Amino acid sequence: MKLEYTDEQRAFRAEVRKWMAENVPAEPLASFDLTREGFEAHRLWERKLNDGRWGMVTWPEALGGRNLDLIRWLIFEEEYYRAGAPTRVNQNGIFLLGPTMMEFGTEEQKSRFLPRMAAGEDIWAQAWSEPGAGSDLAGVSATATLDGDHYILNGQKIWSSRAVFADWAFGLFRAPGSERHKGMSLVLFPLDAPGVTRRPIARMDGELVFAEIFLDDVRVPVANRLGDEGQGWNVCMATAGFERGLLLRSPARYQVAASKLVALYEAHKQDLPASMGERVAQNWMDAEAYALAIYAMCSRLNAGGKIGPESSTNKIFWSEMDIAMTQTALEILGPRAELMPQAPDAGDVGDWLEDYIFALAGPIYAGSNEIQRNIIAERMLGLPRG
Amino acid sequence: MKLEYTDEQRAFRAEVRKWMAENVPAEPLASFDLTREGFEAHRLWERKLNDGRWGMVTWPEALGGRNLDLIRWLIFEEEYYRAGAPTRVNQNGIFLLGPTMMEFGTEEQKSRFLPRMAAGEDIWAQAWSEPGAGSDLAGVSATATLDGDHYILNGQKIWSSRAVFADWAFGLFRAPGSERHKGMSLVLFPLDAPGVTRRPIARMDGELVFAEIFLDDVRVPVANRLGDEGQGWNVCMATAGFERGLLLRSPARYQVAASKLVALYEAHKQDLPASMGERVAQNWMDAEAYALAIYAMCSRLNAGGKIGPESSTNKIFWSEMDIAMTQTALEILGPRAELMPQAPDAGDVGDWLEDYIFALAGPIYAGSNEIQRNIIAERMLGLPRG
Amino acid sequence: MDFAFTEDQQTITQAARDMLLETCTPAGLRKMLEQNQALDAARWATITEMGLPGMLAPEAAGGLGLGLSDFIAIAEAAGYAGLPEPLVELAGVAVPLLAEFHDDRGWLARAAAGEIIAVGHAANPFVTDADIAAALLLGHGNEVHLLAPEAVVLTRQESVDPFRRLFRVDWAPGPETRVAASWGLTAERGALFAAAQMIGLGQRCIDLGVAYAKDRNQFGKPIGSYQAVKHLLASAQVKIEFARPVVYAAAAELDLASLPARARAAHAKIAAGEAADLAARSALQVFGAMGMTWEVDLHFFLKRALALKFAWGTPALHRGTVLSRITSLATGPDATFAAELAR
Amino acid sequence: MDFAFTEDQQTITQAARDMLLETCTPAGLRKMLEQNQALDAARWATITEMGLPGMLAPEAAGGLGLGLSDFIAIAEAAGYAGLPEPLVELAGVAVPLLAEFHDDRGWLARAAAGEIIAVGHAANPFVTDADIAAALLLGHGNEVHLLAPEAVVLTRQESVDPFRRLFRVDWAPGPETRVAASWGLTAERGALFAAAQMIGLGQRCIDLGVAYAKDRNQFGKPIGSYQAVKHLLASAQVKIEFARPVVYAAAAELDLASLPARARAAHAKIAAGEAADLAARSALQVFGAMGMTWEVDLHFFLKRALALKFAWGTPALHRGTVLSRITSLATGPDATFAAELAR
Repeated sequence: MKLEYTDEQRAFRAEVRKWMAENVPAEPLASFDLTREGFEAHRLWERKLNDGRWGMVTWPEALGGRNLDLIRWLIFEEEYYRAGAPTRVNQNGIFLLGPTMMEFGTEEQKSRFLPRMAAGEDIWAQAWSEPGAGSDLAGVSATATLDGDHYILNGQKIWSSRAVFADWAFGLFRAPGSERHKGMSLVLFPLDAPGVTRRPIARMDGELVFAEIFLDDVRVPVANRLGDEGQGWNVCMATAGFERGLLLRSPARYQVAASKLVALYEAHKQDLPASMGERVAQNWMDAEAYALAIYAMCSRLNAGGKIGPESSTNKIFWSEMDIAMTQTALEILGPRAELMPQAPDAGDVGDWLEDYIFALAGPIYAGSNEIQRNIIAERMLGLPRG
Repeated sequence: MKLEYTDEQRAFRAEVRKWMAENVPAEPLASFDLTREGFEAHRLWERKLNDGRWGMVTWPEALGGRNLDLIRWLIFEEEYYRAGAPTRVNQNGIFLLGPTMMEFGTEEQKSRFLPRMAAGEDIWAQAWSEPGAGSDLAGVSATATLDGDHYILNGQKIWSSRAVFADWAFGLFRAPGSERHKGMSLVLFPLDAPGVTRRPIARMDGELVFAEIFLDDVRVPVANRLGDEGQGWNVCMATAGFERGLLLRSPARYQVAASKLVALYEAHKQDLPASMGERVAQNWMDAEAYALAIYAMCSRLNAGGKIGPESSTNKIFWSEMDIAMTQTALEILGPRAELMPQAPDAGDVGDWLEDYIFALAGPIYAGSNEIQRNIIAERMLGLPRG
Repeated sequence: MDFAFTEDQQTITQAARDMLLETCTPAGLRKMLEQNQALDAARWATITEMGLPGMLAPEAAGGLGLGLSDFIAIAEAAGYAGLPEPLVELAGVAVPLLAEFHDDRGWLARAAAGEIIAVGHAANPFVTDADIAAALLLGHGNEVHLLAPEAVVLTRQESVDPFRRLFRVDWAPGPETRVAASWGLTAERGALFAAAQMIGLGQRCIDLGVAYAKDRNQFGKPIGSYQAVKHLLASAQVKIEFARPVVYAAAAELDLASLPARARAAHAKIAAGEAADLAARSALQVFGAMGMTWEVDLHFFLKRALALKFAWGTPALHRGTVLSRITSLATGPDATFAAELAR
Repeated sequence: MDFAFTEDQQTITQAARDMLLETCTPAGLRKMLEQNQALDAARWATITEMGLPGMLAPEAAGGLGLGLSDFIAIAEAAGYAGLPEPLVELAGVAVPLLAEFHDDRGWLARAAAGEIIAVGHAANPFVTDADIAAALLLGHGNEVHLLAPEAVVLTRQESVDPFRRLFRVDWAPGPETRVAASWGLTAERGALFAAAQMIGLGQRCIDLGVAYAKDRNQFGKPIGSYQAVKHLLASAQVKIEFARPVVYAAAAELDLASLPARARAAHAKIAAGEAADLAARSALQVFGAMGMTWEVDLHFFLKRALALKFAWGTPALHRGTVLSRITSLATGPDATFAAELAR
């Protein structure tokens, strides 16, 4: 137990900080969801990261990574968020599919997909959920029908973030006639393939941040299947572990938000009740607790441990913290909380409202918190299944 | 909608207040759970109430009541709690069994039991739960076997408050071989009958506030059955409605507690963070909200309405309010919160700790809050049964 | 003591509620947005014909001469329907204020007849519906000034709720615009009727969630049969059940203008805001990702609730009022009703 | 940067934990109460033989010369076991304080060898275990005084937790009793180790609740198969999971004595107190009425958690420390660790 960085770790932080200071765009990039231009600007940023070997620091050096341990990954993320660097347009690829492919992919798949993913040449979307299969992912009905050395994909996928402009997607499909967890395969398909139609879905605030994908006799080679035939559920669960557990939710993100919240409180505290300070302190403590828990988890993983059902505790904690934190900000803003950032008198409302709306999705996506609590109860505590 | 008492209602309040001022014992009575003396002192208080026709003001005049509407009942309760009058040792009788008997009892039963109940001559205990049947009351296994014009009662009952010194009990029994909601009867039995054994159960703080009742071939006449043979479940549910809905939980009790909490806060506020005032304000608001909701409910009932599943919303609200309120008191007391009232330096800790421990039972008894939420979801909101 | 609506009250509320639910549908709301309409002229005509804007105006001004209790459940129904037109603000806030003026310059009768009067009170940084107002009541220090639309400059401030038409109003006070020395109970009436709307909004969110939970299947059965979903919605319903009577009581008591009456309105605003917030978030959780979309109607109600929670005084401000009531006046079971404390 | 216990730490913790769980059973606790024992002599002898009281004492005083991180998980295990003897207060609070004295008058070695030293710090109104102490460290203004049992008068103050032996201590300071000018980090160490015990207490409550939920049937199946019961216990476990690392971090950082280090200890105390409270109440709800009884073991842990929540500084006090840390020093992802902020 030594809660102090080594000199090497400190030097690494300085290196990241210097690179970010020199490279992070001064102005925020345009949204990657709204326009092709914004999307391509983010792709360029992925390329720039990759050129500096900052694309995915935990990846092997041969793939443009630095083969770093998770503590350095945390330091990298801390500096990334501290610098206000752009959101990773390829997070579905580098954080979810990449690690899954390293575990389950063939050598051919790794060399075909990973370097292009790292370089931002392929931007990936996720195609798991379906209108009839949300929390119950084993209820997917989209099919992959074997036809020689090809699959014919049919069905509808939903909640595919980035899918409107992305290049590739990975999705869960089932053999016709198979049921529930059996007979599923994880299949990769290009989003510009014949038979693929993409439609953006508007969020409640009008932002287009999700998409639907319709698949109508889409042909892809069998070599695009990740993992064995019929093993899609297991592969998918491994990916879900990455999603809710760690990689998509680095603590730095919440610590930056907590710092902003402290600043917001300081700016308005003369008009606020004393209890608001206690709420802000609680939000900050939560962000710290999350960071400490992740540092402890990364220390354990570095020593050879595995992520287990505690990734479900992470998911519940960050999603509830995110709501609590953004709610405090709205309380501080009071009657200005309802303002959109473009309102002429928005002042310092910033993105808190959008962050709140996004936070409201936290207990829903990546496995609803109800499902996560079931997992904790059954797999951590050993309670009987319903 | 007129939130103002009539002159008659005000005069009634004055009358109650005067009587209480003249009659409420200056010193609190000894516990009715610990000693026969304390129990009998409370019985005397019941007699005194009955002598003044204050035993149960909503009962018919022929039974020693005043036939008052529910608004006057609320006023009576307000003055009762305001005066710090003793807890009703016969609450199982007058608040639960009494109304049930008026609805389901024969004329013979009414004249045999109600006047004695009103006069405190019979103090009643409840004998519903069993060690294997708590939230699942339909799981009771104690039996009433018909033998000519008698029942032979066998089994074990638990959580029977007052049973150690009470005279009579009413309990749920089933015909041998019957299952679940069918074949149950509500049977009244004297607690000094041959074959009845009573054992006090210690609460976590050492107080003896519950009892177990063991029944070993206890013979009671069939005339002691309340309601029809096999209709025990329906009779019992009516009683449970009284229990969780209204009669046992008059708002005055919480309003008196909220007032005490305000006083406790005022006495200590120089040492407390500002947020404690907001917590106290919240607790007070909850007690007011409960009172207003009950006034609204009583107005509706006076106009001929019925209590429905909203009694479940009452039960959840008062039980959670009670915990929140007593928790605030413990927070104010801080490191003195753990003191027992007999500690020499207890100062003004009062009964808050015991009240807190009692409050912790609130979400459990009279149908756990989990069961109440099921009822609200299924009967108020119309969601499908599990 | 009678904590129930009279038959007359129930009749007029039911008529208003039926009309609002029939004319104001989510599909209709979507159409208004597409066509960038601030007001549905046909509905507003019906509202006006029913005499709703003038309910609280004296009969001499063409009103119905009724009180806050008569209008409170209609405000709740307006929330339930997600009504975009400023009926509640006009009938519940502007009209009672105009009725208090020594000289209303004829505006009370015009308001009672359905002309929209925007109210710029200091509790709110912006003025709602200023662009469709026939006149504006604006604050200068404690004073109330009455301005013609031509005499002000409006800057639209986009709200997350597209039906909340917020404006910064630039204007200059003068001796001729001054109509009253103070706002009276305007802030409290604003808070009270915002609370009533939030009760309606919260109940609508629960009802939408319940309907979806009955319909949507996961793991082979309706999600509404899972205890986790049931308990989410049941807990929200409990919050509503214990906020609604506070709102009704506040309506019955507010005209007393005493600290207990004002604290009740504050309590109503806090409790209704929390209930609506919990109901909206619980319903959203039930809808899952669908609830996050523009396609599902839930957001109309969720966003209105979010905005109203902070309008007409923040929860923190109202908590302060409650705290001063309990620390300066009697509490306890004989101190529940403001009318009794005023004796 | 390594946020994991070393192998040595794991070994000694495991040995201590095994010993505590084996020797300190609920049945044993009941027996001690029946016999009115303050201390189980055999267990205390084992504890002393293992060197636990002197873990944080320097080797020169017969201790093991270890640090707070080495003892923190043992304090957690003491909470889990519901240990009635004052091991945590002795090893974690009294010994480090004695070790800071210019002249400990031989008491450090005696404490390290298992003689009980009661600590009367101003954070607590009463002194625990004063009746079985070989000496008492008491406060006079900021000063620390060392008193012999004969020189004080004790008045027992009954706690809801019968194993919490609280006393008012009446005594008179003199030049000869004064041993130090200040208490150093005593209050923070007290809070830290109370937090560690509460993590153990909370986890024990959850484990008891889980065991009962597997066993108890209602409506034909184990109550632990109902979502409502599952989610109660799962939510409590989440609280524990995000309080425990804070406690461990506080142990690793406290010796820095900086504001970030003290704020971490404050955070640990708040978070562990809330986690233990939620765990205890959730387990109680699972046990139902049985959990309210003296017969079921849950109350031993629930009552200890209740008492420790307010010992060594109330949540309100600790929140104040956290607030002053975040408003006076840097926050953010590069400001997590106290050691880095001290550079």
